[in-house]
Order: sequence, then C-alpha cells, then structure tokens
Amino acid sequence: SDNDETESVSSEASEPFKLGLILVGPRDDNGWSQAHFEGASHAIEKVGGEMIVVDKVNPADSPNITVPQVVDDMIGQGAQLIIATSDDMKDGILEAAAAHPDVPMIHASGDSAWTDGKAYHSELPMLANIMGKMEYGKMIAGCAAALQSDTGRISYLGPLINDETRRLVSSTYLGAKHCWTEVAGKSASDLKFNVNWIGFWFNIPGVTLDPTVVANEFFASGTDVIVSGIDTTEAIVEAGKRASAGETVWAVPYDYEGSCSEAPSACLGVPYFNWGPSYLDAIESVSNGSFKATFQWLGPDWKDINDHDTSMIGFLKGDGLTSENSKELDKFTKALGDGSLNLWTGPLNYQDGSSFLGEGESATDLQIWYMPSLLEGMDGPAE
Amino acid sequence: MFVRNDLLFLGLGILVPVCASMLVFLFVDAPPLRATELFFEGAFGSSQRMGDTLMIWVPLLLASSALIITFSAGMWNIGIEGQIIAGAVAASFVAREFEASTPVVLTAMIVAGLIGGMIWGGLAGLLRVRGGVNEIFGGLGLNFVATGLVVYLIMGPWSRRGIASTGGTEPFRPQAWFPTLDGLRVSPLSVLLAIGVLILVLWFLSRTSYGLRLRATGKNPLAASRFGIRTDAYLLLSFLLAGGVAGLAGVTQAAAVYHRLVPSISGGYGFLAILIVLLAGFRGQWILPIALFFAAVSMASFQWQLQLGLHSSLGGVIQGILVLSVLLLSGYRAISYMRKPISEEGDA
Amino acid sequence: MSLQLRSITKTFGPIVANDSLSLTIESGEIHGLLGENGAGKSTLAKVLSGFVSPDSGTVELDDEQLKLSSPSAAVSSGIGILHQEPLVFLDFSAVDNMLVGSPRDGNHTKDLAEEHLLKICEQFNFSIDPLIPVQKLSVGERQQLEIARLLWLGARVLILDEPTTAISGSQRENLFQTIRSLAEAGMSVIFVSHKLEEIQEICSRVTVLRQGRIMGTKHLPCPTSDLIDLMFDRELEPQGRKSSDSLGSICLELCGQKVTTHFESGKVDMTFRTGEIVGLAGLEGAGQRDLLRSIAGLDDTVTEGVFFRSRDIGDDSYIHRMQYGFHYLPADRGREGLVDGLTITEHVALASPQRSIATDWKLSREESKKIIDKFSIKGTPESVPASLSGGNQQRLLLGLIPDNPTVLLMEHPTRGLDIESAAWVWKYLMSLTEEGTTILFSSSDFDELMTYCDRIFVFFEGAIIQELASVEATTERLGSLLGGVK
Amino acid sequence: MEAATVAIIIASSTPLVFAALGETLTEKSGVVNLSLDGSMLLSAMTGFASAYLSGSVEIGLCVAMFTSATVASVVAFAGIKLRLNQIAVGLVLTYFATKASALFGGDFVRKPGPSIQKMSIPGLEEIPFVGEAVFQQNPLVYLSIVLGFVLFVFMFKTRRGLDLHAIGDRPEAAFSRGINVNLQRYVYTILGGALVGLGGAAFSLDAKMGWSDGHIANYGWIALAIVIFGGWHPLRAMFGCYLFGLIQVSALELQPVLPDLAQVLPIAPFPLMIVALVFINLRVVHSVTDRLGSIGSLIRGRAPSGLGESFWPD
Ligand SMILES: Nc1ncnc2c1ncn2[C@@H]1O[C@H](COP(=O)(O)OP(=O)(O)OP(=O)(O)O)[C@@H](O)[C@H]1O
Ligand SMILES: Nc1ncnc2c1ncn2[C@@H]1O[C@H](COP(=O)(O)OP(=O)(O)OP(=O)(O)O)[C@@H](O)[C@H]1O
Ligand SMILES: [Mg+2]
Ligand SMILES: [Mg+2]
Repeated sequence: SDNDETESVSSEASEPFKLGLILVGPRDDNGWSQAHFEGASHAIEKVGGEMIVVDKVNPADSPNITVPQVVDDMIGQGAQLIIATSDDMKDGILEAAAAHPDVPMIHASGDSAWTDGKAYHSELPMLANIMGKMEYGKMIAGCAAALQSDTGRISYLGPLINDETRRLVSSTYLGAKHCWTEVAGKSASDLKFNVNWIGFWFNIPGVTLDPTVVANEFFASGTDVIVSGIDTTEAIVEAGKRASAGETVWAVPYDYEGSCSEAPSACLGVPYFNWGPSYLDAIESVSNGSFKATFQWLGPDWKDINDHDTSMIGFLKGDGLTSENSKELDKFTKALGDGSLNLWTGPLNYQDGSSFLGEGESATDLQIWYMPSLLEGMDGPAE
Repeated sequence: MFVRNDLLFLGLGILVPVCASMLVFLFVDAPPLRATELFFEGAFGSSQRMGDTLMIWVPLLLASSALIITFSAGMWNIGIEGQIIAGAVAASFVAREFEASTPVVLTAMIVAGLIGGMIWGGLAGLLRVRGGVNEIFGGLGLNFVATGLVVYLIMGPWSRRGIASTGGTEPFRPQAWFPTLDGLRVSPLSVLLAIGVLILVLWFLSRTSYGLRLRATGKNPLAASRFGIRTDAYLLLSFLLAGGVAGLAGVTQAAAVYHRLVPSISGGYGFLAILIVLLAGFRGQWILPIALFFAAVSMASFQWQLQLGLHSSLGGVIQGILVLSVLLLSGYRAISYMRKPISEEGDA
Repeated sequence: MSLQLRSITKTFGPIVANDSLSLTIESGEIHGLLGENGAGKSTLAKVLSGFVSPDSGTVELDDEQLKLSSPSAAVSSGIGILHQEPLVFLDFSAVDNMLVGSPRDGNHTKDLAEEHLLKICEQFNFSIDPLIPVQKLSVGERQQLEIARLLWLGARVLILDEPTTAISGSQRENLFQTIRSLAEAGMSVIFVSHKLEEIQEICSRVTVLRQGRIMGTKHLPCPTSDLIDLMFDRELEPQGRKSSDSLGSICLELCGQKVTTHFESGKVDMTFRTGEIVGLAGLEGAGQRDLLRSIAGLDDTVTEGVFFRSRDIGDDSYIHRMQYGFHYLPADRGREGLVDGLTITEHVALASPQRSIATDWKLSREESKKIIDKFSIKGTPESVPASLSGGNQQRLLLGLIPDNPTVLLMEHPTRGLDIESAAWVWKYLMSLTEEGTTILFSSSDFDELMTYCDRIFVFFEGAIIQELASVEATTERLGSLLGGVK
Repeated sequence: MEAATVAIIIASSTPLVFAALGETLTEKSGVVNLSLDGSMLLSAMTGFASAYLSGSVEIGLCVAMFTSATVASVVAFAGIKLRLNQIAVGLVLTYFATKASALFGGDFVRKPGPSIQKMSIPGLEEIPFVGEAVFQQNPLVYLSIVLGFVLFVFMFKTRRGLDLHAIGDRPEAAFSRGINVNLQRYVYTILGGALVGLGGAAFSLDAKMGWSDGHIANYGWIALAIVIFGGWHPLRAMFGCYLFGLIQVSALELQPVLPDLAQVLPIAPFPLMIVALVFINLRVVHSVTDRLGSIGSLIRGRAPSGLGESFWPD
C-alpha cells in the first residue's frame, strides 16, 4: 500500500525545505487530518520541499509514541518546521516546544501564542498558532440545514466538549435559527436543534460513543439533517445509506473539501479548512527567518470563499441542496461577507437563560473563542 | 537424534518468521534490507532511541511477569488489560489528591497502583473461584468495565475545566512524574522497578513454597489438593498477585509515560504480553529478551512509518507472524515426538 | 451360528494383555470370561467390539471373517458391547441416545426408535420413559437402554464387561433374565466377571484368563474350587503376621460409618489399633476404596462417626486430618497422586511441611536423593513423573509418605512393583507400624493380604461380608469370598 | 420506544448475531475459536475491499466468509491435528488478524463502496410497528434472523444436530457410535468461521458502510461473551445480541439526562452479563432451574463438556 509514501519533490533550492507534519487521525480520514495533509502537501509542493508525516498520533492508535518523541525524531531528520494539528496534542507540543525553543512550530487550533488569550505562553517564542474562523463555515452549514429541513429537527454530531466545539456548534445554531426564521419565515418554536457528543474527535471503539449508532439514533428520532462536527464522515455515510433507501434525509460533513464524495446526493455541502495558504506563508517565513510565535485566526476570503489560494475557510455546496435553497444560501453568505449580517449580535442568552449578549451588543473575539456554554434554544450538554 | 531434531526446529523457528516478515515487506513494497537496518537504528540507534525502546519494554516486562503468575496457576488472565488500567487509575488518584515531595508521592502511587491492580485481579479470581464464571469471560468483562471507569473519571469527576473529552486528564504535578536523566524520556526508576519485579516474581514462583504450591495447583489441581493444598485459595492468590504486578505497569504508564490518565493507558501491552509469554513458553528467563525484541519491533514500526512511510501496524503483523509460526512449529514438534514408540512401561 | 476367535494377540508396550487367544462361542450360549484384575478380559472384549485392534489374530462370525476396524464396524457386523460404565450421553433423552450414530435410513427414525424401545421395555419389563433425560436413569437402566440400542442395531453377539459391579441386586436379576431370554432367542453372549457366583448362575461355559493366557474352559456348573485353581496359582500357605499381642491402644474407631458406593451401602462399626495392619479385600468398586477415602476425609464421601484416639473428627476436613498424621495414598498415581511437570525434588518439597517462605532447595534435593536411593527409584531428583515408569511412580508415592504417620491409608500399595521391591516396601511399612502407625490398605493381591495383614475385611457390593484374621485366610477362601460365596 | 428505534437495534445487532451464531455452532462441536475479534475485522476488510474492487456485494460477502473460514481452519488444524491449546492459538490469531486488517486495508479506508440495499418485504411491511421495525430491512438482516431459527431447528430437531451435541459433549462416546468426531469438528469450526466472516461483512457492507482501521474492534469479544451468556443456545444468543443493541441505544437517549455516564453506559451489557451468569450459577438458582425441565436447561445453559479439549481415538 503506497498511498502513504513520504511526499518528496526535487527542487532547485540547495537543500529542500523539510516540514514535519503530525496528524491525530489517519491521513485519509476524509476529514480534519486529510485537510491538513493536503494543505501541507500543497504548500510543500509550491516551495518544492519534503514532508515527514506521522499520522494516528493519539494514545489509542499509537500507544508507544508521544508527541515530544515524534518531534524529536522529526528534528533529528532535519525538519525545519513542525506542525502539530490537534487540540489533543496541546500538552505534547508545549513540552516539545520547551525542549526545542528555537525550532519553529505551529499548533493548529491552539491559543498558546495569543497575547490576550487565557493560555498565553510568553516563554515559547517559536510556537505559533493557526486556526480558521470556521464559525462562518458552520453558520452557512446551519443555514443550509435549516433551509433544507422539512421537520425542522436538526442534530449536531459533536466530538468532545471544549471552547472550540461549543463555539462551532453555537455558530451552526445561529445560522440555522436565522435562516429558519428570517429566510424561510417559519416560527422559531418549530426549530429543534440538539447536540450529542461522542467524546473525542473520532470514533475510538470502546471509548467514545459510536458515531454511526449516534447518527442512526438521530434519524430514528425524527431528525432529517445532521450537521457533523467530528473529524470523520460517519454522518454523511449514514445519511447516504438512508437516502438511497428512499428516506428524505441529509447531512453536512465537516473539515475536508472532498468529504461530500461519500454520498453526494445526501450532502448539503461541506464547510472546510483550506490550510494550504497559511502553511505556505509559515514555510516561507521560516525560510526567510521571519517566523514568529504569532496567533492567527483567519477568516474566509469573502471575494470567493472557495478560492484555494486565498481563503482559509470554504463552503462547498452539495448536490442535496435544491437550487432555490442554494440561491438563498448564496445571499446569506454574501450578507455575512459584507458585514450586513452579524449573527453574534445580542440579544443572545446562554442555555441556562443567563445573558450572553445584551440588546445590540456584538461579541468580541475573546467571547467567541472562549465560549463557556451553549445558547438558548439548543438541547444537549455544554460540559 | 532428539538433539538434532531440536536444532532443526530451533532453526525453523527462526527461519520461518524471518522469511514471512521479508515477504510482508515485499508485499507492502518496502526494501527489506533498509527496513532491517532501520529496525536496529530505530530501536537502538541512539541513547534516546534505546531509552524509548526501554519505555515500551517496561510495561511489557511488568505485564509478562503478571501473566506468568496466573499461567503457573493454569489460568488465562485475559483481564490483565483491566488490571493495568485499575493500577493507573489508583496511581492517578494519588497523583491528583496528594501534594508532597516526589519520593513520597511516587511511593504512594506505586502502593496505590499495586492495590488497585490487586482489586481488579481479585475480582476476576473471585468470579472464577466463587462465581463459576470462566476467567476468560470474567476478565474480558472486567476489561470493559475498567475502560468504562476511566472514561467516566476523565469525562466526569476528573475532567479538565470546561472540557468533556476522552482525551485525558490534566497532566500530573511534576512531583508525580517518574524522574528521568536529562536527554532521556525513559525513567531509570521504572526500568529498575520492572526488572526487580520480574526477578522477584521468578524467585517467588521457583524458590518459595507458596510459588511451588501455586504451580502444583496449576498443573494438577486434584493431586495438589491431595498434598493438602487449598487450590481455590491459590487460584485467588495468583490473580491477586498478577493483578498487583499488572497494576504497577499501570503506574509506570501513567507516571512515567503519559504523566496523566488517558483511556487507553494500558496501550494494549497486556494483550501483547500474553503473546510474549506464549512465545517464551511460560519460561521466565526468556521473557527479558523476547519483551525487548517486541519493544524494539514497536519502535522500529514507528521508524518504518516515519522514514519509509509504511503503515503503523506493520510491526504488529510481524510480531503476530512470529508467535503464530513458533506456536504451530512447537505443536508439530510435539506430535512428531508422540509418533515415536513410547518408552518402556513397567519395570522388572 | 458361532463366533470364532483365532489366536488373538494384543500387547501394550511390554504387557501382553492377550496372548494368542483362540475360542469358539456357539449361538445361544452364554459364555463367561473369568480372571483376576489385569488378566486381559476387557482387552479381549475391546478387541471383539472394535475398540482396540489386535496385533494379530482374526475373528469369524458364521465362517465369514469380520473387519473389526472400529466400534461401529463391529456393531454393523453384529457384535455389540455393553461397558461397565455405559457410554451414553447424559444430557440426551433415551430415544436420542438410541438415535445417535444409528444408520440414516428409513428404518432408523426417531419414531421407530421410540417404538422399539417401548417394545423392548415391555418384552424384558424394563421401565424407561423414552423422553426422560439419561441423567435421571440409574446405571442399571442405562445398561438396559444400551442393550435396547444394540438390539435395535441388529447385534447378534452381545458382550457385557463386568455389567453387575455397579448395579443393585434387583437390577441384576432383571439383567440376567434379559440375558437368558436373549440367549434363548439364539444370541451369543459373552459375560465378563469376577464373580464366581454369577458365572455359575447364568453361564453355560466359562473361560478363565490369567496374565493374558487362557488357563482353561469349563462346562458349568462345576465346583467353584476348580475355577479358583485356574484363576490364581496355588502358593504354599504363607504364614500370617502373628504378633497381635504387640498391638497398642485403640487408635481409630468407625461407628455406623456408611460406606457410600454408587449402589447399596453397608454400615460398618470397627476399631483399629495402633500398629495394626488391616487389609481390605474386594473387587474394584466393592467399597473398600470408599472406606479409605471417607476415613481420609475426602470431599465426596460420608465421614460422620470417625473417632481418632477417641475424639470425634467427623467434621474435620482432609487437610485437617493430615495434621493428625493421616496420610492417603491414591491408586490413580497419574491423576490423583503425582503432579506431572513437577520434579521429584519439588514433590518432596511439596510433601514436607514448609515453615519458612523460601524453600530450602538444597535440603529438598538431599531429601529426594535419599528417597531415590532408599526406594531405588530409577530417576534423578530432576526427573518428572511422566519420565518414570509406573513402578517407579509407585515407589515415589511411597517415598513421599511423611516420617511417622499415625494412620496410613493406601490403595494397592505395591501395584506395579516386582516381588523383591514389594517385599522391601513392606519391610519398610512394617517398621512404620513399630513406631505406632496404623495401616489400612486395599489390595487385589491375595499373597500380600495374607502375608502382611493382622486382619482382612472382605468387601462385596459395598458391604463387608467377612472379617478374617490373617491366619484364617487362604487363597480359596478369599477367592470365593471375593465372588460373594461365603 | 418507536418502531424506528427497534429497527435500528435489529439492524445494528445483525453483525453480532452472525458472529455469535457462528461461534455457538463452533463451540457446540467442542472447539473454541477465540480469534473472533481479529477475524471479524479481517473479513470486514477483505469483504469490503473485494466488493469495492469487483463492484459486487455478493463477491464481497463470499470473500469475507472465505477469509474468516480460513482463520477458523487454522484454529481447527492447530487444535485438532497439532493438539495445541485452542485458546492460545485463538488469542494469537486475534492479534495477527487485527494488525493484518489494518495493514492490508490501507488502500480502502473510507472509500465509498457498494453496500447491501434495503429490501422491504411487500405485505408484511405494512403491519403496524412490526412492519417498520422488522420488515423494512435489508436481506442480510432477514438472513440473520432466519439463520437463528434454522440453527435452532438444526441443533435441536435433526439427526445431524444430535451428532453435533454428541461430539461436543462426549467425543469418545460419539466415536464409539461411529461418528467421525474430528472431521465433523473441522466442518463446524470452518462453517462457524464462515458465519463470523458474514458478520464482519455485515459491518463493512452494511452497518458501517465501508472500511477504516479497527472501527469494529471489540465486537468480536462481545460476540464471544454473548455465546457464553447465550448458554450455547442459538436463540438465546440472538436475544443477547439484541439486548446488547438495546442497551447501546438507550445509552444515547440518556446522554442529556446523565452526561457523565453516557460514555460509560455502552459497556453496561458486560457487568450485566457477568452478574447474570453468577446468578445462574448460584446453587439456589440451580435447584430451581433443575426442576424447570427444558426451560430450566435453556436458562442454565451448559458449556459442551468437551469444550476446548482435543480428542483423538487411540
Ligand atoms: N490402554 C492400555 N494401555 C496400556 N496398558 C493397558 C491398556 N489397557 C489395558 N492395559 C493392560 O493390559 C492388561 C490387561 O488389562 P484388562 O483391562 O484387559 O484386564 P482385566 O482383566 O479387564 O482387569 P479388570 O478385571 O481389572 O478389568 C493390564 O495389565 C492392563 O494394565
Ligand atoms: N467465548 C467463549 N466461549 C466459550 N468458552 C470460552 C470462551 N472464551 C473462553 N472460553 C473458555 O475457555 C476454556 C478453556 O480454557 P480454560 O482452561 O481457562 O477453561 P477453564 O476455565 O479451565 O474451564 P473450566 O470451566 O472447566 O474450569 C473453555 O473451557 C471455555 O469455557
Ligand atoms: Mg483452566
Ligand atoms: Mg476390565
């Protein structure tokens, strides 16, 4: 099986750039890890370098390798930039960065380099963070779900619970609520939005809940659109299976541009990360010595959110979406882009009814990033 | 001629797995020679790498030590994974709850791990002796329960603030980390612990009267009871001891490897250890090298992935082939001996 | 119709179980096979029923040669065997038992089986509910079931190997009725037994085996003494152990002790004195083993009313009684006596009461060396039971007897030993009695019993039918008592 | 509970049913094939891979059955011919097959491939509740249910079934009745293995729709446990599988109520099964079940006496 051969492209540069990429899942998961893998490959091709990839770096799949260990070995092989691509690698990458303070590293989805963040590590000058403003992608996803749903029952297949997942599921809800009430003009009370958490980013038999079972249970309980928040594609697979059996159900996968391919007709579209450009910048800054421990939280390029060279966040519409819904969705996306529509505006309450944003108040990045709870109107545990 | 036969089988025992492995390499089109080279580099190439190999060696040694105890009593201790986990949980509890100097905390963690493992092992033993539940079934069940327990703790009482993830608990305070020499990840303490325990276990089994009675029970319970041995008590004892030793593996995993509690803390080493002990033919002295070899393969497997881009489970396949072929060969050998006319019965 | 055996020979290693036996059995005849333990009766039966293939020799039924390659082959050629412990399936119903392995053709269906069973039941007045699980049937009924099955499969020759050792008197009567009427119906029956009385009762002829050879065939009835002469070789009467005066105080008492054999069980009231040697004679399963085990306090036996030095030890476990110096020497060395896989040294360590945690292996090794020399065991301290011959295993068992036991309970103490070493062993055992050990042992060797016992109890069907002082014991007397003839 | 949920429980338990039935058959004959967890993974992989390459589900099913039949035959050969400890061999094979499935399945991870299509049964599907719960499934589900009853009839109502009990319970007696014990043990072990393979395929071609490393780990162990829990009785084993599915689903329903435990509840069946066994083994209970006759024996459930021991006529 040569699908996981180490990428290597000859280059005119004296000695080619070496990138070390640490993935939490398999590089071919049609989701989070594959998005990173292809983004990085894209970037490394551009500069003509080599990439050392280790995937499935998590205690369940690889009990005998830890992040610091991988980092050591990568540096040993001359990696000039290390990218650790999971929130689960936080402790590991911090330990490694402390051990190699002068090696450029990126922790995708971390906040250790955010000066006003809660977990700022001033002592790590070379550990940067990159994350995309997936909130927008999720809002679009939520909108698509609401537009297409007949029953008004939308379920979110959640991974584990933390700040990131709370803000993403909330964004989905905001998008859904807006399009359900404002666009489709139905009453808010008819919209049921619930979330179940499996306990990790992907299925670990015996440890997490089985996403396939969860998805099934969603559909059985009357849901007709599942929005996936996990790294892998169980939701869309289940939706496809039921759709092919004649049921009118859909799903919105996550993370990876290509993930609709597992069941195109049941796919309403996929909000995805396009890591290529940001990784390319990072590589170049390393080569010209300007790399610094910056915190980047990048949004879409509103000119064309699906532009591979410029947009960090994209949304690729799926065949499941009817043409008129697709038009509505474009309008919605445009409104988000030109700032005429900011869903993070009050009045908004938390699940428990306490106030999150007052009338007319709109949320700061800090408030959004460190989302402490779910929003009023959503069902499901918040921690 | 028996000797010649032995040599023949020894040769085959080495040759067959090696050839099979080479075939596998070719199948996944990896250069066998480079892979072999990487095996040594990856496992022993640098002090760092050796250290990492030892890091895998430690839990394997401890788990194997636990298993020879139960095997000596004629029991299949499939519950070992759960016993490792239980030990880790108990140790983590100490690490989280007690603030004290490193020596104190570590001692407390080791003791706690020992007890935790004993409890879990004891449960399997009780089920077998009192409940009439076959130890394989009971052990399996307890493994799942142990995982459930860890997940519950990690998601619930011991979860990180504002987070509900099976990813793991907060890292322990540094006082609860096994000390390491700088530049190495492996803790000399855990290596000493593992070797010490193995020696202790072998000593117990082969030198003490309790060990002797335990072995007698395993080999022929009926005859053993004729010698006045309370066989049930000894079955239980074997599970308690094995559980305790396995619990120590849990301690090292938590305090010397992950420095926190994760659901898969046992790393499947318990199961792998079963293979090691089978391969060692239940003979203790062989466990040291075989466990080391298995650890080396696991490390090499990582290098194969890193440098040849091979699949991470290649190492496991090779380990499997090795044990399977040796097992089958031994069986073939046994029956080919049986065919020979039985030596003279009776005496004049 | 007649069954002809031509020079059947079967050996197991050095043992010649059957030594070119030739024999003819007429149809309608009930032919007895007589012989002491190990004479070769069962082996012959197994050869005929296809369980073991003979080294040489042929079997003919109506002048056509039979291929007895397997049990089923034997059955299909008309020879069926009824084992002492019938090979039935306990969880199955009676009819299912008839069905298993029967040919799959129109006339071997479940209904026909049931029909046939009921017919047989009524013909020989058995009472077996076709649907009852075999577990619930007594051994006797299981035999009846097997007979019904064999008849159904068209057996013309029926072999019964010690069919009466495990069944009650009434069942035996019933069985004999059945056999007789089968014979009248022209069937040939081979009846293996030790019990002279029975042989006399139903056999028309009897063949006596000794050490695998035919000692003779007699028409019955004939004087029992003739049979005994054939079974056991006459020895000049050995003198008993005339030292009863040297006996000490009462050591062991049994009051209303029940001997729990699988069928009827007799009450026993007896007392044993310090230094006394008591022999228990009887056929396999006549009850002597159960008595020994219940005195030892082993799990599966009734042990009330046992008094050791006039204190009730009825409730004390086997392990507890060991502490009183009781020691039990089982007959089945492999299963119950020795732990295969452990060396002689380890056995010694196991037997010796260890106080310290760490065993002193040097000491145990020295100890085992001593035992090896003392009992002239062909082996080293490191050899395991499997590598020892039966005789040497027995020596090891004897060697493991603790230094001065109070009560020594032994099954067949010298089985598998040659004369000299047996004599030597007994010298050793008697020296123990000088120290005040009381010895109870079961044996099938008359000389042994007569030579070394102060008293002999003879068991028959789970009850003691006679107590003899060794001086009263003669081969004839014992032989006929064993057969239940007073 | 809605019919839809019942439908899910039945559908998601189907692979387990195949595996449990297969192992029941094997163990009835006196052989323990402990390799289930591995051979299910391996056959799930080969099944999907071949279906993916050939585009035909049928081929996938066959290959899957062949795969774990092969694994089973290794167990049989080692246990019967080589007289090795069946448990040891089973455990080693579990490990090997698991790793092999991951290694050789690399090219097929999360590839969209062919899958078994739903096939409602006209007429029956209209029955309220039952119709939706049972008769709007795919052929494999129907097969699993039918198989359960077929095996029941085979084991308890036919001559060959009788022989099967015989060789598992008292091989030497079976031999004396002219049954070729070891040959039959080979046959049943391999047949059972094939069913296990069907279970694996039921995962990759239906329940899970595709292949990814270790995604069905543990189900093999669960099946083995259910065999014991099922007291080596096909229908009781089937019941065990559905019970298992039920508890799994209820775990989800409970997540909002007790979020902490939601993760844990899916393993609840295990402690429950153990407790059940201990309870059944209690002397008191024995004395009751003994009186209950056939139902009692169903409740008690008994391991074949010759289980795990090799037999050879001398
Ligand atoms: N399978 C065997 N392997 C080795 N030796 C055997 C075997 N079966 C019988 N023998 C030996 O062959 C001899 C005759 O045995 P057999 O069982 O025929 O005697 P028997 O007359 O039936 O004795 P009993 O009256 O106690 O049943 C004995 O010495 C016995 O030890
Ligand atoms: N899935 C399973 N199904 C049935 N039996 C199993 C299974 N897993 C393990 N076993 C048990 O494995 C046993 C063989 O291993 P082991 O020697 O441990 O049995 P055991 O515990 O000694 O049996 P016993 O109940 O006679 O003591 C088989 O008898 C069987 O009961
Ligand atoms: Mg056992
Ligand atoms: Mg006999």
